[in-house]
Amino acid sequence: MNLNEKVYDISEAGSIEPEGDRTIALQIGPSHPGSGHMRIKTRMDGDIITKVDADIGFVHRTSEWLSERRQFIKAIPIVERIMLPDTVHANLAYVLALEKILNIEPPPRAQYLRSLAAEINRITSHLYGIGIFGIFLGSSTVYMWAFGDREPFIDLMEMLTGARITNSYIVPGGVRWEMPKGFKEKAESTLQYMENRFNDYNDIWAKNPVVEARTVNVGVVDRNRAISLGVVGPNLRASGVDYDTRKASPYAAYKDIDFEVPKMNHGDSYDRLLIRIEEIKQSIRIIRQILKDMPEGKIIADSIYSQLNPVMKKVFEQEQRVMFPAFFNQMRPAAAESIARVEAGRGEIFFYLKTNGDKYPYRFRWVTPSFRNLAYFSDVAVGYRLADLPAIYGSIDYFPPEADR
Amino acid sequence: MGILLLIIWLIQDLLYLIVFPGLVVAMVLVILLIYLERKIAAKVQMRYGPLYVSRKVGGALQSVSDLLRFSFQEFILPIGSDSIAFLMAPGFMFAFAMMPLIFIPVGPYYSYLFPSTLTILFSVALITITPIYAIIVGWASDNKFSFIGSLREAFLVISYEIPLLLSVIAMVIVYRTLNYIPAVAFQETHLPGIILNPIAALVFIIVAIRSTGRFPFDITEADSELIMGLYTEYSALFFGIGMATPYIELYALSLIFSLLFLGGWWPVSIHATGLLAGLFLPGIIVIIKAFIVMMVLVFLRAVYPRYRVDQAVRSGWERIIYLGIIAVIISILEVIII
Amino acid sequence: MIINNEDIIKTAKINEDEKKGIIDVFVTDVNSLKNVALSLSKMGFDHCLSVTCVDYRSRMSVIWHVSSYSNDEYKGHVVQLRIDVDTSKLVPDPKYRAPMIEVPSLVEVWKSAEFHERETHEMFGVNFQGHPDLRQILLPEDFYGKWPMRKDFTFNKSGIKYEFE
Amino acid sequence: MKDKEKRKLRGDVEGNARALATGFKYLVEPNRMTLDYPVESMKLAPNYRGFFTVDDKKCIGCSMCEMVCPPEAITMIPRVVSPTGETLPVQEGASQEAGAKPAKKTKRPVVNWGRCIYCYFCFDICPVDAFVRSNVHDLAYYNDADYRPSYEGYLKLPEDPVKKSKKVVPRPDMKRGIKYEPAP
Repeated sequence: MNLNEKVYDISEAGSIEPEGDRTIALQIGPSHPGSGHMRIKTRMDGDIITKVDADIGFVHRTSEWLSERRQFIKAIPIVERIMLPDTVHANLAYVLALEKILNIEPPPRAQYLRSLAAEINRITSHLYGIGIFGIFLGSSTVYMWAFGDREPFIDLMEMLTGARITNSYIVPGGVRWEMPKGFKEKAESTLQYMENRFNDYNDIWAKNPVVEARTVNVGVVDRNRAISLGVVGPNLRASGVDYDTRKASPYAAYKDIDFEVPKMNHGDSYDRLLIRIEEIKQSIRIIRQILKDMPEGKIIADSIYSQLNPVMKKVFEQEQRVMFPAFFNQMRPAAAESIARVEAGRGEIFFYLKTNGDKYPYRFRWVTPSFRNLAYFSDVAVGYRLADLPAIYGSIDYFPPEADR
Repeated sequence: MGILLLIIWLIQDLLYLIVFPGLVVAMVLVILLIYLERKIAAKVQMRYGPLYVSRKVGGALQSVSDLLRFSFQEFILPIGSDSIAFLMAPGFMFAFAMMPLIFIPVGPYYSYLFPSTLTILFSVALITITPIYAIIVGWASDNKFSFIGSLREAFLVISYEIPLLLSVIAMVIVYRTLNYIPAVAFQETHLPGIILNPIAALVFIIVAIRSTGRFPFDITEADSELIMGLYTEYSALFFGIGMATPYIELYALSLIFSLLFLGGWWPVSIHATGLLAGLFLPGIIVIIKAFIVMMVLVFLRAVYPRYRVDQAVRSGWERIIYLGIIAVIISILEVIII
Repeated sequence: MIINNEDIIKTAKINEDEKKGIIDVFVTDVNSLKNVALSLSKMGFDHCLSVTCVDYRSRMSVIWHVSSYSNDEYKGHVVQLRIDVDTSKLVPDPKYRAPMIEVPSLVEVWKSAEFHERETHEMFGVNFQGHPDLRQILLPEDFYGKWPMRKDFTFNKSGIKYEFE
Repeated sequence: MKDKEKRKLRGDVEGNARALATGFKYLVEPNRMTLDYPVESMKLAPNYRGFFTVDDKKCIGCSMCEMVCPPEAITMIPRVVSPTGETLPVQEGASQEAGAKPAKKTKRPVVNWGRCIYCYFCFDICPVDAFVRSNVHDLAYYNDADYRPSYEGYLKLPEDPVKKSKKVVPRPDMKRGIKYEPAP
């Protein structure tokens, strides 16, 4: 390919059809109720999709570029804002990569609190996905229910961190706030409520004959194809691959926690729908364990705590609030590189961080799960009907801002 | 003397067409129904629904304010559209959706502009005209999404019209008449149609859901695929008309359902006389029955997602049509036995 | 030693860092890159996590991070397949601000690398030879040829911050 | 279809009946989770991260908050401390009589509310813990300039815009997830 002569056709799918071509071009998006912040360029032969080109980048926010030009600590809010339904995981993944460079090991209680926040976040993220899938298939009830049921969990996060979505809870060395009083009881009743709701979700959504008709055998990805496309998270496990980063390379407190990784066999939209419900059940189990087994102790590593000045130590003892040592402002880690992998709600976040002794990261690379799930559009949706496109799109829980970064 | 009678007759007909159960009542019911649809969905979905327009009456004027908004909105005519068809099709759609009301008596003493003993046949025949204009709407818009919407409408109309006719034929066989008033009289002396032939009632309800685009057959307007389906390019009052047409259709079908299956103005006797019992009470009863049917049908929005078009067409040809044939057979057996 | 394939050991420098979780496979010869990748893929490293590039000004290193879904032994490890390209001798192209560098594409080996390579292409100006569909993915069309993630990329910063009082 | 049986899908009749029954259950027994916002408003937890200000007496003008602020919302503005201990703008401080003790130069933070993301990093980096929190968060201004208060304006915590509404607190509830109860 001669790149110098390359001309980018903005509306490639909308250009003139070659002679004898009976397909029509259909541009779904970027302003379309079923596209999200992206454009899905499709070609249709009758009602059958023959080609899909997912044109992303409409909400590209240059997070890598911004982070490479700021102090290390300032990347925490940046990565959070890219993955709004999954903030804790993005935060955690970045901090894990940074901690490997700084050689800080957080204390066990902080590890447990990180896992706690991450699992609450996973539930909200899956509920978000279920709700969006609901509205894509036309079920406004599930959309409202799932977003309504996110609320108690967001309320828990608010109690824990003081913010609803953008928590900025995890910092190098530990977490910023101790678990407040009354949190356990509140969490337990919220979890029980969610467990009660599963029957209703099954009746009106997962086992609804219309949903079954729409999703069974739609967007089938078998095991080998899922591996070669490199899809992540619940979508991968719905295709029968037994892979979860929490098991494969445990981080935070997952080494000590007993949980199962749900797995499905068919790899169609219906399995991707069910696996999210199963994962919420596992998350509930994990949160119960964490609340039961949480060890006592400090929530910040000693190497950080020892750098606090007397005023800050007093604040920590009174309010259980970790203040930042001046070191956070002037981090200059030695030249090193590290990676971090975290199983977020939608799949695996990958971080690659390279430092060269400067106060800014030298290379800040991160890959979000949605970006890796892009293959679903261009490879999987081909051959299905136009009405199956929302069923596939919704089931993979794709979040355009997250893919664009 | 004859001229005076003719004038009274005409005024009566005009009142019948415009006020009750025609345009005015239909529009009021539709506005009320749209409000209730949103409220019902909101109840199931754990939220308030329309509230801020006229908060004291629970947001009941929301639909009125929507109508006003549609009326004063800017109308946009797309450049590529077939402008005459684009402008006229919604009007025709609305008119043909209203037309079955001419032939639907809401009481035993209602006379018609076109006196006929074939009212069932006429009303059902007129109902099947509206989709033709829906197809024209999609064609004239010069938009791929509208066009796909109208293609879907065409597919679905063909696959669901026959079951509709079959279910009506089943009832006509039982009642041995093509006129609504003897049909209601038959139900008064025997049993309501829904007990006489429940399969026909089921088929009629499914077809009513389908032809008015209620969930789970909200296929031509599937917003996650087709934006607004047929009405993607419409704005202002034309869009409002397009929105209201399925509800008018729903009203007509619900009236037919309550006359054919729910015993019409039962418990008021067909032989009742006087202004109240003979004229107003039957109408009110029929409309209340029809309104309950409408509410049940709009409640489905809160329960179901939507089917895919090929699934809906397939179920039309593979399931509903057989149900319709079964309904006809049941009716024939009943007639033979009785 | 996790990587015990002889072909890879022969052609690449391997540095396994257990603590950071990286297995660094540094390929010195461009021509052997694809063979190393194929050997890794045969070993069981079946998907690509990320493709990226680090700009050291005089040289650029293109990195493929790969891992395994199917092999239990390799699940916890990430292989960092790395190749350096010398940029000091490249002649600037008048059309672009900085010259494009060329490395072979590994999409044939790992299909999952397709979108990552497209992103690295537009951000760093890496021409992945043999990529089936090397177009821009995130940036607007008129941005082509500016390679924003390179260290020499600059832009006018005026209007970024408000001044007080 | 064979595949379908293997999955234990519900039959059409049972599935439809259960879906309709569930919908009907919620219709007759509504569980309303919405907060009727301007009429009711939430009394937020004491650790909620809302608008904040700085304690003028405690602040030492070290600029740490400006350095850590991720969106660069905090700007340090020059101030002088008068002999009486008040912080004054530079011009007023300079116009003091000659012979009096020279005013001490210092700096104070001011936040651009249009940029602030409420991460509270400034709170935690402050070596003297000088910031003061509030849990007012639902406030918007009319002009761009209003988002950038003067130092004196910044010192005053903004008032709760929905002060008159009924204050409620969220409580977890078995039936509807969150129930809003009147605040104590």
